[in-house]
Amino acid sequence: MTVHPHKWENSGTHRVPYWVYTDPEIYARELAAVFGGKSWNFVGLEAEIPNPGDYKRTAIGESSVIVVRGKEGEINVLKNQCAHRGLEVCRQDYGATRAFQCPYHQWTYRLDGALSGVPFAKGVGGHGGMPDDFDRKDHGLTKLNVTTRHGAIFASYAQDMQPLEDYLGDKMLTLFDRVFNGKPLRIVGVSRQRIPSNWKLMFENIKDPYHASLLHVFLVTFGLFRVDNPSRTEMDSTGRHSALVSRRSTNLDPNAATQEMASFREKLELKDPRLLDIVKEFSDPATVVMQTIWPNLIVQQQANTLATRQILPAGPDAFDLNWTFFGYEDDDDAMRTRRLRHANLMGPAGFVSLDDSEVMDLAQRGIHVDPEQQAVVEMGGRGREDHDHIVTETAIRAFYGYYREIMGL
Amino acid sequence: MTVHPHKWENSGTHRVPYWVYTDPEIYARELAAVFGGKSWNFVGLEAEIPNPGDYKRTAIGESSVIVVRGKEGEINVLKNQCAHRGLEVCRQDYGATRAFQCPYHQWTYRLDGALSGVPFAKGVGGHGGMPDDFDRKDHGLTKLNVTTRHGAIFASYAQDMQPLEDYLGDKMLTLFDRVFNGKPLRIVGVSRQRIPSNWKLMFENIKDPYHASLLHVFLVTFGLFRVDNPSRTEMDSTGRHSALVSRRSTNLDPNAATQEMASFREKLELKDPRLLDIVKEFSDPATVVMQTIWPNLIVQQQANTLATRQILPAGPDAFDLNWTFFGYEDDDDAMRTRRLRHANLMGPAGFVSLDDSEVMDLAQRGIHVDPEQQAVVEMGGRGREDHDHIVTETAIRAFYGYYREIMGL
Amino acid sequence: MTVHPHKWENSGTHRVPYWVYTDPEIYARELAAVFGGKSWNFVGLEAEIPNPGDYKRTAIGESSVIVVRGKEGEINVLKNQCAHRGLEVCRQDYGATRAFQCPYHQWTYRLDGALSGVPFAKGVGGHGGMPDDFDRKDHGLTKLNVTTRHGAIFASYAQDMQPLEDYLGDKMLTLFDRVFNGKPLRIVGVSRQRIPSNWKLMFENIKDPYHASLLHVFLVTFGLFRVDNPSRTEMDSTGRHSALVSRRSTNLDPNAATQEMASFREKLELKDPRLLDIVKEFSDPATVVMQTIWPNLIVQQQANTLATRQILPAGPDAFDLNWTFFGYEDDDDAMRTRRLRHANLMGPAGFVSLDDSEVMDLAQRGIHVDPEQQAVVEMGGRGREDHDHIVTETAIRAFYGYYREIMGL
Amino acid sequence: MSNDPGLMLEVQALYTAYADLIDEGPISEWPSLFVETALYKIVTRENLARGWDLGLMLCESRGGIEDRAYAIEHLSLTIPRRVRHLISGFALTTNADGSFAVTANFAVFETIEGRVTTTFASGRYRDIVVREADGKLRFKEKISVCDAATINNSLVYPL
Amino acid sequence: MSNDPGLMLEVQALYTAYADLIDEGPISEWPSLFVETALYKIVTRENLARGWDLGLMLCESRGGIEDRAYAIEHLSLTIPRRVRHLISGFALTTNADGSFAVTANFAVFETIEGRVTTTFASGRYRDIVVREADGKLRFKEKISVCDAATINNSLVYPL
Amino acid sequence: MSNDPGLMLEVQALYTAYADLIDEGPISEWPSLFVETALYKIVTRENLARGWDLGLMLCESRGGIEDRAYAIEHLSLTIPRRVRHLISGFALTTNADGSFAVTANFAVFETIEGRVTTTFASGRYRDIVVREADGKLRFKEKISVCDAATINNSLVYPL
Ligand code: FES
Ligand code: FES
Ligand code: FES
Ligand SMILES: [Fe+3]
Ligand SMILES: [Fe+3]
Ligand SMILES: [Fe+3]
Repeated sequence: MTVHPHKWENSGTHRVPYWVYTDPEIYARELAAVFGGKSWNFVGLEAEIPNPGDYKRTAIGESSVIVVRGKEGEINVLKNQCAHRGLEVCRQDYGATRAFQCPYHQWTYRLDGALSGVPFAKGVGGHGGMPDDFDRKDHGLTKLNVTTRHGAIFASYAQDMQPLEDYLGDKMLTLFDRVFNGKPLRIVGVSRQRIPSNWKLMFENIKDPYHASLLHVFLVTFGLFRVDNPSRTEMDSTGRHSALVSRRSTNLDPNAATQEMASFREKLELKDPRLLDIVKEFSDPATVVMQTIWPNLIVQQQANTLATRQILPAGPDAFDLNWTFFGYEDDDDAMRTRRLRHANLMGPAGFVSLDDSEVMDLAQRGIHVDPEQQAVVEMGGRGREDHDHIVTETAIRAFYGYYREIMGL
Repeated sequence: MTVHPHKWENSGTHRVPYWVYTDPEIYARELAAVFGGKSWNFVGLEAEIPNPGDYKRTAIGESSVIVVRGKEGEINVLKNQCAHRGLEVCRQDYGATRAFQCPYHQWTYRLDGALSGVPFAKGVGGHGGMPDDFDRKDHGLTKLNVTTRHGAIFASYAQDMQPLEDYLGDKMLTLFDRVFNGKPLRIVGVSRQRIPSNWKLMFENIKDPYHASLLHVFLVTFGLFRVDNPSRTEMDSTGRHSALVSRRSTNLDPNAATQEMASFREKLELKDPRLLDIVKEFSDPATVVMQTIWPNLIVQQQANTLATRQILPAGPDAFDLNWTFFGYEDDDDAMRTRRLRHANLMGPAGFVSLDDSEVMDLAQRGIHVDPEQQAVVEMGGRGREDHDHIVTETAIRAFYGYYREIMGL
Repeated sequence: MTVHPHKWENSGTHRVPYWVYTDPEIYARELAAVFGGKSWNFVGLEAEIPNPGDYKRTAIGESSVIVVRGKEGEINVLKNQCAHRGLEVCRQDYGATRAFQCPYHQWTYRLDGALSGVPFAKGVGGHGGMPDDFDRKDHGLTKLNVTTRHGAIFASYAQDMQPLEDYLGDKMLTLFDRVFNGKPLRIVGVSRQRIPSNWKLMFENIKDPYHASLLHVFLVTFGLFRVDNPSRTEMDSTGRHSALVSRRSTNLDPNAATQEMASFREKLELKDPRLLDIVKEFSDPATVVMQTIWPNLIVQQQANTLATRQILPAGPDAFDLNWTFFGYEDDDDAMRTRRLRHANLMGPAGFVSLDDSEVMDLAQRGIHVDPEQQAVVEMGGRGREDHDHIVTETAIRAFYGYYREIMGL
Repeated sequence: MSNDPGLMLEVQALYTAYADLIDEGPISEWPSLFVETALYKIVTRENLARGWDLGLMLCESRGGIEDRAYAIEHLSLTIPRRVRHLISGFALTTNADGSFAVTANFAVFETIEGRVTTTFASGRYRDIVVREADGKLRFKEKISVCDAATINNSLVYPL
Repeated sequence: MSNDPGLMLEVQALYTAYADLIDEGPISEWPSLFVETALYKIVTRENLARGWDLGLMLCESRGGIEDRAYAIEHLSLTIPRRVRHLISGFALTTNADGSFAVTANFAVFETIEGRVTTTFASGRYRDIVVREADGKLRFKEKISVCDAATINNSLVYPL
Repeated sequence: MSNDPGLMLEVQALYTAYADLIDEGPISEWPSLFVETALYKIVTRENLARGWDLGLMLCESRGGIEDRAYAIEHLSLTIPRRVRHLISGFALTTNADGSFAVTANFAVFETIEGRVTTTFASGRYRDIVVREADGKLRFKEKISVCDAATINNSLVYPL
């Protein structure tokens, strides 16, 4: 409905115009510039496809792709579009196969996407067939640029990508390696949500650590997270990635920060405390690390629940959030059970994340009330620098700094 | 899909091009010019929110607003969009509260929309907080221009509105005051319909009194309404408002007008006649008054059922119709019961209005058959003057006279 | 989302850009140029409406039309849009009537669309009524150009259409007359599917005979169709129509063509063989004839199941497929039963056509993966000539030759 | 809570008849499932919660129910459609006066001619069933509580 | 109308088996619920109303039902999906020949892999159930009447 | 397969109570339908099929179920909504230990305040029911298997 294209008036990012969450033109440009551009898109974990031929179907932006382990154990990411007449050659969310065969005319592709079979290519009884100059080499499934690190898989439409390590930068790499430390991973399970809000609101939700101490009664009540916990908010040099690092404190004055919190209940106790029986598993003192990696990944470590959250945009007003909960191969039974229990905090029914999906629903609706207004993103000032606390929206400002650059806004 | 913008060819309004009901561009302009413009939008009845803190959620155009009674009993209409990052701060259709608190970061607004609380505004332990020059006064919920008359509440995005009385004009004001006569109102109940047609077709349905004598077998059969009843069709000076006033006749020749009516059944009698035991409650002889008030209100008095019908557009192809049935505080028990019985005539299952919602469905579908055609609105001539009868579409022509002006069509 | 309009780069039709299946602008032009243009749209069979007053509701493009047999037995096709204020005057899929009466104000139309009644046209008691110069002759239901052949009904918005016979051309006419041979038809039943793909993919599916030998395990397994059956692929001179003609062979080397077929099962036998007890009913040796007629018809003869498939587009991403199964009045009981049994092959649950509706779903989704790519339509070369075999996509290439012309692409 | 299978079966048969006479017809026989003085009412949860008496349909006698059935069949202009009731979760308790308080959940699907099937409404029955002199069970009171406040266009048939 | 709770329970168990073998599988055992000479047919209300015999599926024997089950599992190309049957409103009458005429309402939900759950169809069963020599109840005739004339793409599984 | 109508009625009453305490409330009494050591779990068919243990909800005791009920009522920020359960197709078998293995199909509809009713989920119950000392039937194990892998935003209430 935009009669003339939108323009971002102010120079800063402490005010964000709401039309970036609603304008279909903006969204179309995002698909090309953000997800289709020079970015490493998270597509899954190696542990999901341990053996040659194992594959999963996922998407980058809105485009379906196949992530498959090749004969030599290497990982290929292929556009899920038959080179003949365009069918999704893969119609399952996951599986194992020797090759991908399109059902329509049985063009067959190797695990690296190379076209290996074209029925009747030479015709039948001298009739028909493909032209003599038809070369199967020109008709494989489009192969994306792929990189992995310690079990996490990333892909890009751009072939000239910088190494993932440089893409993340030192600070972010260190935190990434904290969870993806090279130990073999074990999948605990997946959950998937269709959230009725713009995909950027998911990032803002994580890049805004201070909401947790106000919105998440559960978190605060049980001291899993408090604004007065020692913590910091960090970004990479471009501002596109960020991390919240926080440490659970032993005995804090309950009245300190929580007094500002409407619904705090000091006395609450769990009837089944096993839900929160937490053990320290990382060498550093941090008890919560939430990292966001441009353009579609959140890495979560909260209590003993570890998960990747992959963002799949679905129009300006919705996105799919795919959670993959994981642990390590060497988890003992107690830890395996613990991770399952702590998973209650997260996902579509999470004691914590449920608040967030509801809030994102309200946000998208509220934004539509008047898309010509703008968000006020000024907690912790108007700058984009790191902070040694979390009473700040600096990571959101940093995110939009990079976003404006990429989008030419 | 319109390659070039639509233009209203003829100069009159006795032909209405169907693209005004289907073109998304036209619809977008309506949201701004009609509902967002210099109009008094009906948002509810005071009786819905009798006490300070009582609120309801509704919408103007497609934009959610809160209608709330303030501490001093005054009525405020607030945009339902948090001044921080845009959430709908009110997520319930109705309720009572001391303040509106946004769930995300608990920014808290007084009942007049003023921002009263911003957690961590001064930071926590010297960390973070809002900039020093952040002034809560600049960040309240947007307050709309509000006016009321005898219990009906109207709001406008425009601050420089003429008084409601002038907006209605003498003729319309008199009829408005007939039902809204200053006596305290009592809510009987609400019903809500999502009708799959353009919002203007709802107005046309009421502004076209003569359809009633043909479409509504029930009405006619029981003599509640007949084209040969003494009646008149009136507009205000701008043509944007209108009213149908009709008087039920005692003994009319059943063959007069009804002979033209396909499905008339003279003999029909109700098995439970209480449905139509009607008592005269207004001083004038009128038995039916249907008033339409630009841009979103219908005031209905039919038998002893009184109701406001609020129109909430939802895209070019649909609108929500919110009915609020009411009576007076001083209704005796018999009258209270009677209003409940007569309500059977109206709403989504109304013996009468059911025909209308079905017809509007058929209209929108039929219009889509060829949006380049136009309606022929020539019953009662091609002019826009008042008529002392109802065999006319003059009120529709008058409506589109004002509509073209406002829309620049 | 198309920033600049799409352009078909290459000159041929052996590459088809995927945006022709997804771009809303292209689709809007198709409604006007293809279905609304100089084409004979199939709208039904005379046997559906045997008697005067019998009618059916269907659509051309997306526009609802009424197909009705008039008083003299002639057939009229009328736009389903009231001349007054646009309602669908016909709200049933089929029925019998003396006239069409719009429910809103009871304007009444004769079976030929002429406006015969306008209630209160002369007003009531001297009040109101239509203007003196209002002439009912100017306000009928729009009548389309109609032609029939041997029981099949076609309509066009264009009045200056060539005769159907010339429109089809000799080759196609001969094949059309093979099934529509002048014998009175008998309706066996209808089935309707909403298929989530672009309408053109339905034509491609039929115009591409060779997929059948690969996709349809059922067909091949029971020898109903094989790529090595003697067959031919033919088009009319414009390329817009086409036909596949194939003959079932008695004993073929099972290893010949089927070896290329992944899922061939030689041994398979039906537990209830009546499903495929086929009798020869046409004089020529052909056992399968699938004919596509621009812009919306497929005529199917497979085993003893005869059907028309009417294509009704519903946005770029979907279409309705209406199947009308029929036989001949003089079918004996055995043949009537046989046609019912063979109908198991077709329709939404067809042992054969089920594969096709699934494949079309996958195609539309796959195409959306990257609409800037293009289909490779080179089986049987790059030309558009007839072939005396079916190992070819020549009919698709021919189709797009005519399509580009009509669409100015 | 009754655990008399025979009684429960009989009660469920009443609800089956209720649904069938609406879904399959004839709607003209639907009133025969109610006692002479029956109350039939469709309310939305919203009105219930707000303490407002309004019903979307309100019949205060079998006669009133017959009027409604007649109007549906003969007086109202409607686009042809069919509804389909699914009912489960019956709970039955016996009142002091020997009548039965019955609750159950319902989902109603709507199929308008030429369109696809959609979920039309979900809700809850809060009824009173009595055994009449002829030994038959009938509704003395039937309150259909609709979960949604908003009806998808027209409410043609009873819920 | 039967009011033998034991019989009704047994009949309902047959329908539960019918739904479970389609929804949970194995579909290959689904035919075992039909008698040798069973008729299985899915029709739309439209064809029924217009007096047209066409079925979306038509099986004239258990063998034909087995052919259908085999095709679903082994021959058809389908996008993986799961259906879910909800069935309520059973009515049972005994025919002169001792067979049982059974009707019930159904709603079927479809979940295609990678997509959300949708309402696929609603409709009515019009069946004949018999007790065979082995004491088991089986379908002699099962007619699934689909309310909608239009199917949402493919009808892979029986209704 | 049990064909004891009384027992089946009793079991169905347990499921009716389960649905009613979620749909109509009070949710705080919902845990009373489980034994002290009950297991309650909501899983998606996808995780089940892939051999992954993750639950969308996992409670390993009545206490854990009470924690969930309390959080729903007092701790979670949710947009007000109501769910509605339809349950059919009960199958009951008796295990060696005297407990009952019960399966059934469910469909859940959701109505969010101010919005229309939608189909939220379909799926299957795979439960173990036991009779406790007080003579009451309770869930020893309740596994709700959700057909869809994707949840429409938030899973606020148990399935
Ligand atoms: S479309 Fe894939 S093989 Fe033809
Ligand atoms: S969005 Fe409302 S307080 Fe932050
Ligand atoms: S719109 Fe058809 S008669 Fe008025
Ligand atoms: Fe959060
Ligand atoms: Fe009306
Ligand atoms: Fe095919």
